Parts: sequence; structure tokens; C-alpha cells
Amino acid sequence: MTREPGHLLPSEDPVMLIDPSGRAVASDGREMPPTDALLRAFEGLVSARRLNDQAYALVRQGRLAVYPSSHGQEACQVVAAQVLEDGDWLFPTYRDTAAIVARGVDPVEVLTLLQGDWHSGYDPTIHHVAPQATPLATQLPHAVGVAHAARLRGESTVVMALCGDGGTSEGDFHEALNFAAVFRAPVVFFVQNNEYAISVPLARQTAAPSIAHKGIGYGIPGERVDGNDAAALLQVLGAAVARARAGEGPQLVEAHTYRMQAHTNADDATRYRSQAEVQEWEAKDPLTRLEVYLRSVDALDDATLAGFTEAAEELAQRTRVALNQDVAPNPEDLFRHVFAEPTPQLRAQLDIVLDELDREEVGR
Amino acid sequence: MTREPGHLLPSEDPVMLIDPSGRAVASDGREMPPTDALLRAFEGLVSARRLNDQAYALVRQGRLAVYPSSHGQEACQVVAAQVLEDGDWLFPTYRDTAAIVARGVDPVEVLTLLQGDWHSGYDPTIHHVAPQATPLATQLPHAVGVAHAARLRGESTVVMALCGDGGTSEGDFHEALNFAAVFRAPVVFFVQNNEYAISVPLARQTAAPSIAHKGIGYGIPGERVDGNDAAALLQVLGAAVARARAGEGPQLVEAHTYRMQAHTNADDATRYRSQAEVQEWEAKDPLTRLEVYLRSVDALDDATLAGFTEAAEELAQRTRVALNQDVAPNPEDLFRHVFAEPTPQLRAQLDIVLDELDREEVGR
Amino acid sequence: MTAATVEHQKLTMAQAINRALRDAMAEDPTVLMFGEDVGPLGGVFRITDGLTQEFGEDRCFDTPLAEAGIMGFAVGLAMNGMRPVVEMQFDAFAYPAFEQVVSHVAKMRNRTRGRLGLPIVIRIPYAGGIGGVEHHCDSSEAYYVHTPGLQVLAPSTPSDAYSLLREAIASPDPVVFLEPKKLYWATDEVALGRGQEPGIGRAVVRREGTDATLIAYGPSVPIALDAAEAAAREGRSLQVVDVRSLVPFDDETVFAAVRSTGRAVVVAESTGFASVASEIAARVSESCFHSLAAPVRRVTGFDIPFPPPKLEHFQLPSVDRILDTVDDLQWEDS
Amino acid sequence: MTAATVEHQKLTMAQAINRALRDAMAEDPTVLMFGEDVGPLGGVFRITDGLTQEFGEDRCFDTPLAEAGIMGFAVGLAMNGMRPVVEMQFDAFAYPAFEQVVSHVAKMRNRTRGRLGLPIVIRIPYAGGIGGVEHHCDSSEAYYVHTPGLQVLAPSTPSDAYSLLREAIASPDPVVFLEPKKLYWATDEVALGRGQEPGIGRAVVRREGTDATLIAYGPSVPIALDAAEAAAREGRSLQVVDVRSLVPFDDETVFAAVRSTGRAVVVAESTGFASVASEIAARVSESCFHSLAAPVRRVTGFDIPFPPPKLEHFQLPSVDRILDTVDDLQWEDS
Ligand SMILES: Cc1ncc(C[n+]2csc(CCOP(=O)(O)OP(=O)(O)O)c2C)c(N)n1
Ligand SMILES: Cc1ncc(C[n+]2csc(CCOP(=O)(O)OP(=O)(O)O)c2C)c(N)n1
Ligand SMILES: [Mg+2]
Ligand SMILES: [Mg+2]
Repeated sequence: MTREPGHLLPSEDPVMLIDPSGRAVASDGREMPPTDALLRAFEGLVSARRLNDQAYALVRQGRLAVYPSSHGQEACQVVAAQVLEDGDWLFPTYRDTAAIVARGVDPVEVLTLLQGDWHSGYDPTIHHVAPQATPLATQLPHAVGVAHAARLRGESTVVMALCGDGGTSEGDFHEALNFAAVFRAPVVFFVQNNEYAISVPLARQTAAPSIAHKGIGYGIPGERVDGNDAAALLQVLGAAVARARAGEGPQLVEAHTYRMQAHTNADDATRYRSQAEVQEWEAKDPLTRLEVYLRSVDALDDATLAGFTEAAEELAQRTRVALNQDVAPNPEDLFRHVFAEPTPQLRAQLDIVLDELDREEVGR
Repeated sequence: MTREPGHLLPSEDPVMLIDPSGRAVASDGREMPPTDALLRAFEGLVSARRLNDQAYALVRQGRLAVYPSSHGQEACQVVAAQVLEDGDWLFPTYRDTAAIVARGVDPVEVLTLLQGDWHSGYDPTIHHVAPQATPLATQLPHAVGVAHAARLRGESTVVMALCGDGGTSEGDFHEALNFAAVFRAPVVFFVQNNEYAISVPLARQTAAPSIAHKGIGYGIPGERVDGNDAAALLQVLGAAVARARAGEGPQLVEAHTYRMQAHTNADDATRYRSQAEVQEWEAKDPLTRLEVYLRSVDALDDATLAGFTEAAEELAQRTRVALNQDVAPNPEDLFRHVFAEPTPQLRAQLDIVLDELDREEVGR
Repeated sequence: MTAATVEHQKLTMAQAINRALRDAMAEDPTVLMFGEDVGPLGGVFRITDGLTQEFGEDRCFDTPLAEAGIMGFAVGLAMNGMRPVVEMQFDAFAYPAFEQVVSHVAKMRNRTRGRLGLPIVIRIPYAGGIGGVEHHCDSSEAYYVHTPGLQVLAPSTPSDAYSLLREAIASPDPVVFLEPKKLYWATDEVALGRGQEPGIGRAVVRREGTDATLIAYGPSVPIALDAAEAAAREGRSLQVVDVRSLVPFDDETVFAAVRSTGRAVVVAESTGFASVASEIAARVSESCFHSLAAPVRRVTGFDIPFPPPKLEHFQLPSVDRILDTVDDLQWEDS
Repeated sequence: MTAATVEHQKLTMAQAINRALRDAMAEDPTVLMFGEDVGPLGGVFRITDGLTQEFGEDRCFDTPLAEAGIMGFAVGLAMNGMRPVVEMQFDAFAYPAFEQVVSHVAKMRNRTRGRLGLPIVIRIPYAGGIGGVEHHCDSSEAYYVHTPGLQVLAPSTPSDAYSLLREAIASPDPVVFLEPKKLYWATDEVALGRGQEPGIGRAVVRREGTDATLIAYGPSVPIALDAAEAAAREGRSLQVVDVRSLVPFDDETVFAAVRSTGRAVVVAESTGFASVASEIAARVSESCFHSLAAPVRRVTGFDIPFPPPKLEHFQLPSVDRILDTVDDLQWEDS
């Protein structure tokens, strides 16, 4: 045993550097990240919040089939992307639109999935972002594999693997963390504990002292962080990435946050949680708190904020316009990408569809 | 969080009450079990060791298809059964012949599986012993279900669920422990860590400080015990069963032991471990150590030992004789027990076999 | 219960399933319903709506999010006197439980030579037609029917959903109960109580016809009926058989139907290769060989992953595709 | 490489697979072999014997004991430039990885519209005939062939095992490679190097014959050949087709064979319902309808869990059962 087990346990309280009222608080030995990093995070938060609203509007207008909200979790998602370098990989879930966009993927391509045009709308190899995972926790062993491949080639890639509190109950979570630890793969497992898996509260999900306490069972250090505090996230996730890059192996980080809206537009959150609970979290909003802090240290003024808002508005508008264009996806793609080369049977099946389309055409 | 997390972590060293040389050792606050319990355990060990030898001989004689040895792990297996009451359930693996026999199942019925006559040779409902599990860790969620059913009916059943060190890597281990904790099911998860999963050493299986450290990630207390010390096992497993019965929920117990023989007769252990390592464990033998201790407290004399040996011999002989009888299993059973009522198709398929047999008969 | 006393209610399929669960739970205290979000929320399709409220937290409840765990937990509960009904939230999310289903649920009775049967019902909202994103629209019945020891049912009407679920819960054997998502909102007059409809192992002729037989199940039955309706307008008389019970399979009804028309088209939404449709085509081709005027044809999903929402209509059997195929059945007069 | 320079070696199938792995690993440094006990032990069937010693711990290695983890790890490695070959220790122990296989391995290329293919080979020692206890003898091919996006190969000879595995490792798509356990010790003259045998997607006629066609693959091919030999002694000429590549399926070769004889029996060890045999029977019945003198028959495993060792011979297709079935093919002269 190379490590004293105690070091693998998380701190008793989640790391917090800026409190809900926007004041800096001491957290033993953890430094406040540089102001420019905080400002960059804030810009991302503004953009993410706006984009989330836009996506919700697009659902109402019938342009998106469904949308899992990131409102309330923007700090987790934006910072998860921000701490990565270009060569690193991000493994997001269906909820992590804000993380993927913060990583540089065009929101239009991110929303392809929810628009129903195709499954993954972006090329995973360009920004090193895996397709959004829907089957819970299944992406985590992939993240370990990507990290291990890089390590075998001597590259310094780090992989940021996202999952929800509910996802930690799946066997794949367990197997992924164990593989990562045994192979010392440079993966940061980042759990956004938003208190619910659809309707199921955390207490029905686990009886553990915290999700971060799961790390020690794999020999992986666990950390807890305030998931609505971008500063603390920058500090903790940044350190985890640096540690992984330095070859010290994987880490498990649990962020305490809250999904402010329903699971998706199709969900009715009033069936399982109280308005009072939601309001409690309203007061911990990640945007407000960072804005107050940045203004307090004179790093943000009205003009800068207006600039951020405007850029966010532009991105949202561009997304809206693009999603309102009705470009029908091509059915040929269904048959073309099953294998690198379609089988004779797939070619024959495509012909059935093409023939039907031809006849429709003629029928018109 | 009702429990202070620290209490969920195992002791630094495995609990030991009798050291390898047979001397009682102090283990803070843990009492030596009553001598009659130790003597009963010893009787079980003698029987188990003899039966293991018999099974190996039967493999060599071609009477068994395969046999996974319990040599070296007898203390774990015998005590796991001994701490249970009649209404309790045992969930064994392929390796746990000694536990099942100690629970009262006829060895002839236990060996049916390995003899190739049928899958499970015993009726699980009589002794409350589940069929031996081959797919690793899959039996663990079953154990939780059995325990939960009992609890729903207000019964005081406790379930002893066995698995190996390798099995802890499977997703089902994770899901079972989590379910047990969330539902406070009265299950004792008892891991026989025998250092290997076939050829794979523990270090390739997990980087955790110990397997018992996995408990805290579910809110389950973890314990470590010397798996070659029947006294310590009686103490630790007995306490875990009592705790579960009292409604305090599941527990995870890791026993440190060693598989003295190859994985099965088909395995070649020299490919992955040294003779020196095996010899080291020879010195920790569970039988020798308990014998020395019992003699030292005048609880065992030559006559008693001779009685145990003779009983073990008789059981082994009876097993040998029974397994040497060639009673061909009935192919009708293949079709009869797929569903409670065979489908028309299964009846037609059985007819094919019966017709073939008829014609063979005539052909003779 | 005589026919006169049978209570009927107009219900959607979702309501019919809910009612079957309620009636079964009220009758038998060992029936338990659990899974993901089936408790206070009532399930993402509201199939278990009100059950926790009516029967309490011990009878209808949420579990941690782990399908293998749910399935294994059900095995243990069934081993110890309960009749668990589990919901897999969507078809593709049952895959993590595959080992438990194949190696334990399906085999326990056999492994123990009949001593331990597992009366478990696995409810799976399945198949497409609702514009669901990837992993939410799989037709996974082939995996289950191929596994000996599982009964597999696929209702196509609210009445069947009610009655077959009641039989499934009463069955001493494990049942995979496939609920066609797109029919959840279809309505029907449902006869309540047990035994009002043909039971497990029975197919039914949904529409009489003389020229060719369409064989369908679950989500494809309404399409087959629509096709028969359209064909009738064109002067062709199509018979429609609803298989209902994929395992056990009702050879008698299916073969009699095909023999009566001499032509058959199997319609199923699932990808076609090595599917239920293959099995039906193979056994009909074999057993009705001398009655067949044309080869048995199949209209199934193509051998591709289920398409994204905007393309799914290409994958689903359609009236036109069925009629095209019927047209191909080597009609002498055409 | 011209025929003259091809090196041949007499190898068992186990050795041929080992050699294919060695040759592929020597040629391409991105090929990795991993799984349970495949490192220093060389695998429970010794298929990977010597690979760790020859290529080092980074190229051939043991993982923790978790099949979903192994499969998911392979997905990640393949996403990042590697060509993983994984061993599932026995057929039934691949089931824990089912979700990874169906929802990721099979679909990644499709999900990403062709941008990300996964060159993964899943080696599965499969089927019975070795007296294995429960869960060690499943024929699980139907689950894989039904899943779009997987190539599925089942060699029946050491030569095919070698050549098809070389092609599988070189394939840009995931391949499920089914190794018939009971043929591990069969021997053959194996042509080394790539391209010496027909590739993926090609069936071969193993024996010419004129009266009826036996269609088999993997462990059933030798039985079919034995049956043809026995039939020949009784004056009946049976053709034997070895399918080899279950997906993609070689319709051309199979249909041409059946049309040449007018009678067909599909032989497969797997349980029959909704199986590869069903698919073959269905497509042959459909496409060769007018050439068929008798219905296509199937000799498959019964629809029961795989039997215990002492009863397994009842489940395996036998020469007698094949000949009985051939006798049933409505011979005018009988
Ligand atoms: C294997 C699997 N099972 C079930 C689902 C259905 N499902 C989608 S999201 C969800 C809840 C996930 O909760 P959590 O992991 O906490 O993530 P969150 O949605 O809160 O971000 C469920 C049950 C799924 N996607 N995959
Ligand atoms: C799901 C599954 N995967 C693989 C195997 C093959 N297998 C049988 S025993 C074994 C090693 C198990 O090791 P461990 O859990 O430590 O138990 P031990 O044999 O040491 O008692 C393996 C890999 C299996 N039985 N089940
Ligand atoms: Mg959540
Ligand atoms: Mg072990």
C-alpha cells in the first residue's frame, strides 16, 4: 500500500472559495484562482445560462424533441471544460451541453441529437469530445481507455469524465474507477451531484457519507467541492487535472449542485420535490455569486458584463436561426455508416427506401 | 449522515485471535469465541479438508469433470455456515463446497454440478442454500433480494453472501452492496480474498488499501479478518450476522486467506505464482493452528480428533461410493423444467429425443 | 365470473397496464412493483401512477439506478416468496441486466430441476414511433425470445395489455412483457378481471381475409390492420394475425391462418436479421410449404441502428411497404 | 505474396489463433490483446500463450475481472488509435458486457455518422462439446448477429481461424470472433500471412454434392461433413456449405448451393428459436422458393438451457439427427 488510506477520503465539507453571497472564504491551503480565469469562467456561465434558455424556448417551439436542462449546473460544466488543454478529452452526458459548448463545439452541432437529425452531431475527434452518453455511466470505461491509449504512447492527455449522482449506482461506474486505478489512467471522474436522478433523491441512490467516499474503495482520492462555486471548481478540478497529468493517477471529484429545472421538459418536478427546496438553491446561484465577487474585486464592470451578455445573445440567436432551418437529414446515412463498407444486404435495403422515395417523387 | 464515516473503515490489520503458531493473541475488545464453537469449527475443518482431498481424487479418476479447491480456505467456508441459523440463507460460489456441506447439504448433491449430472444438485429451499454461482458476483444482488423479502415479511432472516476477491471487480458487486445499504438489507457480504482470481493477483484486481475499504463507499462498515483463523472468523462473522439480524443493515467482511491448490485441477498455478509464496501460507494453515490452540486449552485430545477424522473419512467414503455409481441422468429433465409447463414446441422436441432413444434401443 | 358480470372500462394502454398492476397488487400481497422512477413519480410514462400512494412504499418503490441490480434483486425476492414486477425504463436500458436475465432469470427453474421457479415480470416500454432519441427505441424482443426459459409477450391493444399482464403476473415463470410505447395512448374497451381474453401462448386472428395473411405483433399490428383496410379498398382481402405471445408461440393458429390463404407476410418493427420475423418466416415456410403459393416475405426494420427521430419513419413498417410486399406475392392475375 | 512463397504450418486451431495474434501484433504496434488471465497464464485455453513474454506487459495484459469494463476500456482504446482484441473467457461471461457491445461497440460508427469507427475484435470461446459445466457452453451468436454494426465470424478450421482473425483485426469495424471450443484441438495445414483464404463475407462450399445442401458454421461444420460422408455411403450426395461469416452473410454462395440441389438443411448448435439457423432458413426459403423440392429444415439445439455435461450430446446436432432430417426431405423415390 503506497498511500496512507486517510488521504483518499474527501474533506468533511465541500471545498468552497466564494460563498453564496459572493464573499471569498478561506479554505485551508486552497488558493483563489487568478482573476482572469474567474472572469473567463463567468463569461462561460453567462453564455451557458443564455443558451439553456434558448434551448428551452426551442423545445416549446417544437424545434427540439427534448432538452435536459443545465440551469444551476453551469459552473460545473463550464469549469470542467475550462481546466482542460487542447489535447485532452471530455466525456459528457446528455445533460452537459454547457460543457461541450465551453469546449468549443458549435451548439448547433451539440443540439443535433435533441433536434432529432442525427445521434451525435459533432465530430468527436476534432475537439476531443466523446458523443454525449445517454446510457448512464457507460462512457466512463471509454474515458479510461482513451486515457490509457494516450499513456501507452507517452502523451500527456488527461480525460475529464462526467457523470451524474444517479450514474454512480451503475456497475460501469465501479468498473471504470477500478480500471482507472489499477492502470493509473489519467482520468478525472467528475460527478455532478444535483441531488436527483430524475425523481429519485440522493438518499435512495446511496447510503454513503458522500459520493466522494467511493474513491477510497478503488484507491482513488475523493474530493468534494461546492458545485455552484466556479472558483472552488477551478481550484479542485484544476488540481485534479494537474495531478493526473503528472502521472499520479485518477481522481474522483464530487460537486454538490442542483438541477434548477425539471429533468427535461417532459418531466414534472413538482411530483417529487418542493418549491421551497428549489428556492433554497436559488440563493446559491453560480452566476450571481461569481458576479458579486468579481465586482467586489473590481474585475467586472457593467460594460464587460454587457459584452458577455451580447456575445451570449449572439450565440443563442445563431443557434436559434440554425435550428429553425429545416434541412431534412438524408436517409442514405442510415445505411452508409453501419459498417465502413455497406454489406450487400444493406445496399439492397437502401434501394427499397430510395425506390419508395422515387415513387413518392413521381406521385407528386 | 447517521454514522460517523470513520466507523465504516476497517481496522488497519485483519482481526486475529489465534496466531499461526496456535497461540491466542489479544485483539482489542474482541473476545475469544466459546471453546465448543471452536471445537465444532475444527470438526468442520477436518471434514472439509478430507472432502476436498476426496474430490481431487475423484477428478483424477474421471468421476468429476472439474473441481475448484477449497484447500486453505476451509476456515472461511466452515465458519460462514456455522454462524447462520436454520432460517438464514447462504449464497455460495463454485468454490464453496465446504460451506455448503457445513450447512448440511449432502456432498453428493453438492458435487452433482461438477459430476456433470445436473446444474444444481440440491434443493435450494430445504437448507436455504442458493445454487452455486458461477457467473461471478451475480449471486450478490440475489442475496439482497432474499434478505429484503424476509424483512418485508418481518422475518429475522440473515443472508450470508460469499464471493472472491476477483468477483469484487464486477459491476454486480457494486450494485448489490449499494442496494443492500439503501434498503438496509440484512446481508453479510463475505469476501474470501485468496490473493488470486485464477492467475490474476490482487494488485491487478484493485488498488484499494483493502477490499474492506470498499464498504464506506456504500455506507457499509468494512471489516478485515484473518481468513485462516477460525476463532477470528467466528467472532467477526458472528458479530456481523448479529448486527444484521438486529436490523442494523449489511456489512462487508474481507478474509485474508490463500488458495493452496491451483484454481481447479485444469489450472497450472506454477505459471503465475512461486512455490515460496505457497510455502509461506502453508505455515498459516487453518487446521494446524486451531488444533494447536484447542490442544493447548485441553479442548481436544487424540480420541476426539480420531473421532472427527473417522467421521470425515466416512463422509468422504460415502461420497466416493455414491459418485462411483453410474446413474445416467434423464434427458426428459432437459425439457421438463424449462417452464412449469412445457410448451408444445418443447414437447415436440422431447419427442425427437425419445424417438431417437427408442430406435437406439431397437437397434441394439 | 360470467360474461354478464364482467366490468368494462374505456382505457388507454397506459391506463390498462396501470389497472392490471393495481388489480394484481390488490389481489396478491406478494406482488411488488419497482424500478427507476416508478415510485412517487409514477414512472416516466406514468404507468405506475398512484401505486405507491395506494399500496405504500414497500409495494411500489424506486431503487438505485442500476438495472442489473434491479434484476438480481428481483431474482432474490422471487426466490423468497415474492412476485416482483420490474420496469426497465426504456428498451436499451435493460441491456445492463442482460447477464442476470439470461444466466439467472431464464435458467433458475431449469438449473434447480424445477425446484425453484422465478415468477418475475420484466416490463419493458419498447420500440419506436415516438420520436425518441438514440437508445430509447430499440426493439429487443429477439434477444429474449432466443433465450430459453423466458415467456415473451407483446400486446397490441389495451385489452391485451391488461389481460396478458394479469396472466404474466400470475405465471409461475418469468415473463418479458413488451409494451409498445407508441400504443400507450391507444384506447379500447377493456374487460377487467382475469381470463377475459385468450391467455399466454395464444395468437388471435384480428381480421379475417382470404388472399394473404399478415402476421404481426405489438406495435406492428395496427399498421398491419391499416394495410389490410387499404388493401380491401383495392379489392384484396388480407387476414391479420396478432401473435401476442412470442414465446410460447402459437403454431396452430398461425399455420391454420396461412394455410387458409396460401400467402404470408410477416410484419415486425425490429431489425430483421435473426429476428422473431425470421423465426416466423422459417417455421411457416417449413410447416405450410405445400400450401404456399409464394415465398413468405418479411417487412421488418432494416439492419441498422434505430434512426434518429427525423428519420425513424423510414425504419418503421408502413402501410405502403406492406402493400408493396403483398403485391410481390406472385399473384397469377397481376 | 504469390502462392509459391506462402508458408504453411500444421497447427491446431488454438495454435492458429495464437499465431494470428502474434503475426498481427508483430505487424501493427497498435494491436493490443487483453482480458482475464490472458497475460502470464496465456489464457485458460492458452490461446494467448507467450504473447506477454514476446510483446511485453503493455501489449498483452490482464485486466481486473469485469467484462463490461473490459469492453468499455476497449471502446476507449479504439477511440484513441488502438486496435484492441479482447478475450471473453467463456461465452456466457460476455453477457455482462452486453450493453457496451450493443449500445456502443456496434453503434459508434453510426452514431458519429462515420467519423469514429471502432476496430475492436471480441474473441469468444463458444459453444459446447467439451463437457463444460453451466454457463461455459452457450452458443450466443444470435444475440450478436441480430445487432446491426457487428461483423460476426465463426471459423470451423484452423486455416479459417487464422485467416479470418487476421482479417478481423485488420477490419475497420468491430468483429465478434466466435471460436468453437471443441475445435481448439483440431489440426490443419495453415497458410500464414493475409489473404490466403476467402475473406469476411464469404461462405465456402466444403464438400460438393447434388442431392441436398447442408448449411453449417463453426462447430457444426465437421458434423455436417461427417453426415455427408455417412450419406455418401448410403448413396446420397450431400453438399456442405460453411457459412464462416454470419455477418455479412454470403447470400450468393448459399443460394447458389441450395438452388443446385433443391433441398436444404441448416445445421447449428445454438438453440433454434429466432437464431442464425432461423434466418438462414427464412432467407433460403424466400429466395430459393421455386428451386425447393422440400421445405428447408433445421437441425439445431433444442430450445432449452445448455444441458449439463452428461446430457450435452442430446443437445448437439449429430450425424444421425442430420441424416434423419435429410431422410425427411420428401424424396420421391423413398
Ligand atoms: C442505463 C440507463 N438507465 C436508465 C436511463 C434513463 N435515465 C436517463 S437520465 C436518468 C437519471 C440520471 O440521473 P443522474 O445520473 O443523477 O444525472 P442527471 O440527470 O441528474 O444529470 C435516467 C434514469 C439511462 N439513460 N440509462
Ligand atoms: C462473469 C464471469 N466472468 C469470468 C468467469 C470465469 N472465472 C471463473 S473463476 C474466475 C476467477 C474468480 O476469482 P475470485 O473471485 O477471486 O474467486 P476464487 O476463484 O479465487 O475463489 C474467473 C475469471 C466467471 N465465472 N464469471
Ligand atoms: Mg442527478
Ligand atoms: Mg480469489
